[in-house]
Amino acid sequence: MIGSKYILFCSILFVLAITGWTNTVLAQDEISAATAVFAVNNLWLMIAAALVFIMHLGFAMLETGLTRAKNSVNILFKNVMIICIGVLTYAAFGFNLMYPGDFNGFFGFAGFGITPGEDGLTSAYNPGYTYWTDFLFQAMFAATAATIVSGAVAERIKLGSFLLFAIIFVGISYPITGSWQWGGGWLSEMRFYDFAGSTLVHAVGGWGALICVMLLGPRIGRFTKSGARPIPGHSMPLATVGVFLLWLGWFGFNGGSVLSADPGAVSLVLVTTSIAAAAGGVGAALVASLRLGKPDLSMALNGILAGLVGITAGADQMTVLDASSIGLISGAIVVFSVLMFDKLKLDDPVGAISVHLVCGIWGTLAVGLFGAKAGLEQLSYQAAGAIAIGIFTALFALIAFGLIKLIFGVRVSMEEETEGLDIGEHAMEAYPAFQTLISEQ
Amino acid sequence: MIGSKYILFCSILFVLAITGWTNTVLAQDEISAATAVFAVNNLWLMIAAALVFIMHLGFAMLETGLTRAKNSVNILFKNVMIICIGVLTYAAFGFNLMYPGDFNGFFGFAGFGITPGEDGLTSAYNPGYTYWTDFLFQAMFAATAATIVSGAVAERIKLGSFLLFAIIFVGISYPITGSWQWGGGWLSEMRFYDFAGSTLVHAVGGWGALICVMLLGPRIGRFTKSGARPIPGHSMPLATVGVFLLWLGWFGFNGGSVLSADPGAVSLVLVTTSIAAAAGGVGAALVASLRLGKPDLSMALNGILAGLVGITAGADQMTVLDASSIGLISGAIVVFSVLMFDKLKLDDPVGAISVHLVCGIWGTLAVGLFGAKAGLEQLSYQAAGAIAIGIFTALFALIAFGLIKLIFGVRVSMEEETEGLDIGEHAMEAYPAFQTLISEQ
Amino acid sequence: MIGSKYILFCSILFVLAITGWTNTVLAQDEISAATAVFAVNNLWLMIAAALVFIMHLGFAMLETGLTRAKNSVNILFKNVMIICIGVLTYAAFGFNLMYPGDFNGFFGFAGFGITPGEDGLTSAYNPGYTYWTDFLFQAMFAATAATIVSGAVAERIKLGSFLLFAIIFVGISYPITGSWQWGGGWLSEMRFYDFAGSTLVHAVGGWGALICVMLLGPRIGRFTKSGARPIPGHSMPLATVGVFLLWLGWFGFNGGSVLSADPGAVSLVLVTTSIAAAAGGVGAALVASLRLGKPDLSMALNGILAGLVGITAGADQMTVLDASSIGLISGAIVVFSVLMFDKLKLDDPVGAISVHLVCGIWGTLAVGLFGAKAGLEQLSYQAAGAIAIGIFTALFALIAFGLIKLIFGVRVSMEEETEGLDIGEHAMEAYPAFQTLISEQ
Amino acid sequence: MKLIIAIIEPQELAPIREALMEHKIYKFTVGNVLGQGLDLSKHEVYRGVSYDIKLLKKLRLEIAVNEEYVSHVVDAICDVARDAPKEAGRGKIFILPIEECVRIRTGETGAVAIG
Amino acid sequence: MKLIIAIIEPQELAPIREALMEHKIYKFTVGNVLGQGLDLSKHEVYRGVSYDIKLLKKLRLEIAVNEEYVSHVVDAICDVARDAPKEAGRGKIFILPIEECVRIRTGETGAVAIG
Amino acid sequence: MKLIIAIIEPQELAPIREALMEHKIYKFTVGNVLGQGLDLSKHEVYRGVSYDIKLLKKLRLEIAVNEEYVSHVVDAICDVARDAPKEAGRGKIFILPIEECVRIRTGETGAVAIG
Ligand SMILES: Nc1ncnc2c1ncn2[C@@H]1O[C@H](COP(=O)(O)OP(=O)(O)O)[C@@H](O)[C@H]1O
Ligand SMILES: Nc1ncnc2c1ncn2[C@@H]1O[C@H](COP(=O)(O)OP(=O)(O)O)[C@@H](O)[C@H]1O
Ligand SMILES: Nc1ncnc2c1ncn2[C@@H]1O[C@H](COP(=O)(O)OP(=O)(O)O)[C@@H](O)[C@H]1O
Repeated sequence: MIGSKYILFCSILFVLAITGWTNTVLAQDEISAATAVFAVNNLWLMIAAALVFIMHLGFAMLETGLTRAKNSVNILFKNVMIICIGVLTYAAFGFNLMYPGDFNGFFGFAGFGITPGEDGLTSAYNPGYTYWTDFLFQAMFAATAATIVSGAVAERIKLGSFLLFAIIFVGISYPITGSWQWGGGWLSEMRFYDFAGSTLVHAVGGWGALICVMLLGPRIGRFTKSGARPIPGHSMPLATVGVFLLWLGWFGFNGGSVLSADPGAVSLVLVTTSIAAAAGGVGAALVASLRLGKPDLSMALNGILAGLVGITAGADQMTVLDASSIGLISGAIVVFSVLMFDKLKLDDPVGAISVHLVCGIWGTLAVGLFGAKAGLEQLSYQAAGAIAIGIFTALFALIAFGLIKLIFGVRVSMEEETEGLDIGEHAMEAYPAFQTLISEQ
Repeated sequence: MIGSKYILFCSILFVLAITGWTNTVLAQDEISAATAVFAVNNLWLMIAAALVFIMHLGFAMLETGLTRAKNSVNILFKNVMIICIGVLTYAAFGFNLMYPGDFNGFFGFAGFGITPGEDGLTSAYNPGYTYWTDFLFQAMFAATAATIVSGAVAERIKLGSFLLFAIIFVGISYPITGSWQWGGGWLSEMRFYDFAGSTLVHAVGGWGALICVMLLGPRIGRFTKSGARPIPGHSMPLATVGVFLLWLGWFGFNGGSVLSADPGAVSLVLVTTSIAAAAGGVGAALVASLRLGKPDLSMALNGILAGLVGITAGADQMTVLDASSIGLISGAIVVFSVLMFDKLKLDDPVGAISVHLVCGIWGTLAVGLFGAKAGLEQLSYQAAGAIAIGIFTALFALIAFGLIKLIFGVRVSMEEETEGLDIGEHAMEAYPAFQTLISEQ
Repeated sequence: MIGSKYILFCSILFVLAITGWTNTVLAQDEISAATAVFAVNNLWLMIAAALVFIMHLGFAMLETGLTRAKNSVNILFKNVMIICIGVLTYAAFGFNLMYPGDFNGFFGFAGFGITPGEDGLTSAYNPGYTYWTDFLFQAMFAATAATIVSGAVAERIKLGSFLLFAIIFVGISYPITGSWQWGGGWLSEMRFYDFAGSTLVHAVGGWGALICVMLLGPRIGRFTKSGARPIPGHSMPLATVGVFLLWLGWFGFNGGSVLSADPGAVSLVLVTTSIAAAAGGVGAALVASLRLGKPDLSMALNGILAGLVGITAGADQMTVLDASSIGLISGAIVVFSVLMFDKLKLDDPVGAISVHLVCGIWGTLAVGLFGAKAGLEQLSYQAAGAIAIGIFTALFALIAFGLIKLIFGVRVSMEEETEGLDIGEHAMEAYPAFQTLISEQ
Repeated sequence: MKLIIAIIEPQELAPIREALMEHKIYKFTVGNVLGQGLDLSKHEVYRGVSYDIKLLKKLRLEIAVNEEYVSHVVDAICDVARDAPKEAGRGKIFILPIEECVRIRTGETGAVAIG
Repeated sequence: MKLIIAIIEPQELAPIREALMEHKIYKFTVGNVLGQGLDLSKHEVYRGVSYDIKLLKKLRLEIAVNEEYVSHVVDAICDVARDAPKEAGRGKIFILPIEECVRIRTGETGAVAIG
Repeated sequence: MKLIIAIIEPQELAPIREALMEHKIYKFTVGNVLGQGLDLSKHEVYRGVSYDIKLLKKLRLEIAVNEEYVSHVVDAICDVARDAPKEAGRGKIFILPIEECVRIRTGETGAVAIG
């Protein structure tokens, strides 16, 4: 129902757009209306880009809060650089790799740099946004994939090696798989559906994180003979700030993925997104309480993110009930997944793999299980897409990070890890004024 | 003056709306304009919802900053859960309790769950927003009422008992009194005026807070034979972050309450809101300096919030001068009120009762004293509304929290309170890395 | 190209606006479209005002993070008061000093207080925004100028003297120079170009900061016989939060300065702004790594701000390549500038002078070197404007702050500085719960 | 002159302080320490894994007194502990000899300087 | 009874703790201190200026033992240090006499109270 | 060998450190403590209520030296204090006997190990 209204809305826009702007002076009445609608759409997309931008602050805070004080400068630096480098890389070549125009469906490249074509600033480019808005929104998305990796490899990775990997990952791997679906490639033709990127963004980031964590090994002291030993994050307030900002940012991430300000479609997406987030938080808190005896804040926070990642693939296809179910299940999944990765001795300080990879896949499959598109056929498309992108990304990360490991090394020395990367990589402390406790007990 | 323009704007919208969207294809010129206006309105309301969402982060930071480090995980957890549970509860039944459609004016219920009717996604539902936007905006509002309570009862309440109370309060009490005015009930017919909820949201939250604080008792060591002994909050930066975010969120809280993007009305509301906040901050800082000798940051912060709560009932009715007066007085009130509650041995760690209850009532009355509606008659309606809602909410809270106290208990053990609720309720520390000082002196 | 489209867009708006709103009932088709466009424009400007508001939180966090824990309450209080006092002062007289209407081009004053004229709430006032929106957006801008000073003079200035200076500076100096350009004064007639205020806001704040720092002297222990001794800021996470929020706020600062929601113009501005910020961050990180051996987080953060300030004067005139160049150069400049001011024994705890003054001037000149307006003639206008405003502002600050120094004194006592301004000025600690380290070594 | 070093539970500082005052002992110094003793280590839980904290937060009191006050101090501290449940981890008192004591302000030394 | 005060490098706490346990010494108290010694001061960089931190982070261990255990403790600590590179700044051990020791919980005194 | 424990005002660390260096005493250890003494407690204000902070922030210096240096250390510390106003709360020095001292790095003991 919504779908059809949305299509109607878009087609009207498109008609208006074509007849519109360019011959402004001739037909003032029509035009101005089209102008207004275009301006609203574009405004929403710009705001959505700003909201996705703020997710980077969210990630920075979450990752800092869930790791140790002695590595905070390093994590902050990585997050600051990811957004900077991400935007520049995406402008230099990422955008044109992801949206190559007409192409073979697997790989295309429209050249270096970004310039709007003749119609780039009018609704003839797209009824929903200008070329610049398009770029900005997509660039903010792209950088999130690298940020996801950043959290998982925290507290032990060499700064230079990480940044190198981030550039390659954001600049090449993410856009290629992105082009398969959002660039109009073979997956989109196969009818794979990934509304705002449970697979294209989150699982992609998660695969990168998984491979890096495997090649990197756990932090010193994380797994002992007697089992997993937690290394508590140093600031729960920062972690909480991070998650609230991520939820806020997701309004732009999912809401902006409608690609217009269509009232019905966007508002539905915001509601399903919020419901899933809320259900994810409640789900994780409940499961954590039942399973572990105490309501664990960091699990509740992960649960919210899990719900958000879970709904992302089908945010525009779900009813409120679907969204709550998806969120609730995501919240439960994330708790068990965190425990499982502990068993597997894969050390992920912030739970990024559980949240983004595991729930990303779950969310992708959920499109075939819940909501307007549910059905076996769709489910098979979803699985196929998730697998295809998973294989490509994992291989890419394996080769890229493997080569970096061979050539430059990826892990800081034991002394540096013990003393903290802040001193080792930056000769600087995050909190020079505060007495920190004896951490190694 | 503004009022009439606003009404004109809205009626035009409405006419356009009715003739609009549905018969799109027939009359393209008119339609598209209506479409555009509807899209703008709805866009603003969605953004306003996002801004109100961010108030929850604001509250979380304010409450965390103004309490002790050993209770931070607990407070963060409560705030995270309130928004999660609040959204879910409001979807399950709160929304339909608050907006029951045609009803007897006192109590009505439109059934469980939320589904947009046939026209729910068009301007036929409302010229300002879709059904989903309406729900989201209202749900974010609803959860704030519980958050207000959360701050006042911090550092000593049992987690489970609090969450139970929060569910009942957001899900039942708040919507019922809300329906009296915003749901079109008896208060709105009586011409009570509460633009964005000085009474309906803030005083309601404040009454809940007052009753809970009375039933709960003060924190250990807060009142000694020699008088009140302050228990300083552990982080002024977090408290300041909280207040800035709350001010930002209030742009959505008040600005969104115009229920459209009408340029004149919304921009006036944003200006009166900001002026009142600024005047509140200055007022409280001045009074605190004069009365206490030193400019107290926490009082200035409370003053800003006091100004914001004070202007909320009449933000669309005031001139700039009215707004500054209301804000200034709010700022003064809050300082004396905090001192008064200390005398009364009512322990409110964050000043929630002073800010939300006392200034909420003040703001409600101010509509009868300042601005376009000022007059004795209006003042009497305002008083009547404030009293009616106060009595209902206080009684509701008394019974609900009283029963919870009887059945489950509401207060943590003395040992747990001394050691901190983070260990007691969550077996977790907020800042495991930092050396905290000996707090009990 | 963009320019012309933008002008087209605006003129259409203006035509529609004039024929529009007021005679609504007569010509419904045209009107509603104009109504919609006006509503979109105004909505964007209101949101931009909110984004600029959030810059104040950004400044508060940046300044707090880069200074010592013992002065945090004081810095937070200053930042809270600046926005409060700034908004009130600007309403009382600043706005009418800056936008005096028709005037001699050097100084004019339209009277105390703010009231919209007859057309103030319609597009007849301006096709982009209402009178109230105009005020709000401008008021948020104005307060930033004082905030810039606040960081540079941190940790040693008397609270009262600073606030007095801030009032005079925001209320009088800033609006006067502002009127020369944005108020339609002599600079704007000379064809000086300063899109969003590299000179009018940032350099102005920076000049104020420079003069105050010179009259105030360095913090105790900052410069010893053996050279500059750093005084590390106490929280890198807070500083990082600050910079992310400032970047976000700049979307409104620059994007809002388009003064309408024109899709092409605003989205271009957001892209150039982000590209410059990213390039600034990368530039500063690279230069700092090469020059100092280690990637310094605080320099990278300053680099982002430097890029933002650098692009501000010509954000609507640049291509993506121009923007990256400007940003990269800004990032390099800021590192050398910080080192230079250390050599000059000018103590600026947060690097405000380097970021806002040095890069503000650089950004102003860049309009004559890069982008659509590049050329020797334009360059000379840019230099002239930067110099004229610099001289006026520096003199004004010298006299004002000099008089305050003579009459009230500007510096806290040595004991107070050593013990911290939080205890001295506020009898309060920012982090009473944490053990701070022995700072004086 | 003796230096009495007492390792105590953090929450017992307040009553001990009062008890000392009653014995007219007004001066002492206190610092944060972590201790390993007999007491069961604490369980905390983080991200689903519970773990033991073996170094527990204690306070370390230093009280310099003249001989005759030693027993008062020891009694004051032990009395407070007595009121509380007899769990392990209540701490220790060590008494060390002081050879000389100087009041920095005046340069006074010996028994008069200590109080 | 002796009070052994050891100033050690923070990262050596864990191995020292294990070494003590092997010698059946289970009880000790540890605090954060800053120390100035022979060791080169550290360089940190802030906003382009590098500077020396002359007071370095150390831990201060306090272990009260009966005479016969003193050499065990000293050995345990020195052994751990021996495995690591011989840089300056590895710390000191001071041994002080204890005149009396009291277990707060029970009031026991003397040699039995210490462990 | 003596262990000199000095409780001092935080802002006096820097000058005392210099004074010690002049007397060729380069090694010491310092920690954060809170002290209760004669000095007037401080007033702080929070949310309109002023309250006394009775435990004030002090630093605790530990300097182990051979006999002949004891008076230098005491003088160095007292001299610094002498320059400042004679308010209460300037702190105390306690001198305790050390029986043995070990340099962890080398295992050296006795007088040579201390410096
Ligand atoms: N021999 C010792 N040396 C140093 N500290 C000790 C010693 N014995 C006890 N402590 C300190 O006292 C605390 C409590 O000691 P514990 O032996 O657990 O108490 P109890 O004697 O009541 O069982 C320990 O955590 C430790 O800090
Ligand atoms: N005489 C002393 N008094 C107090 N503390 C000392 C003394 N000598 C060493 N220390 C402490 O031990 C730490 C390491 O001492 P140092 O002399 O540098 O080690 P090393 O003997 O291995 O060169 C110092 O930082 C200081 O804290
Ligand atoms: N007898 C004591 N035992 C332990 N600490 C002491 C003793 N006397 C003084 N102190 C420490 O020295 C600090 C200053 O002592 P105080 O007696 O106020 O100084 P003054 O002798 O200059 O009046 C106190 O805060 C406390 O930490």
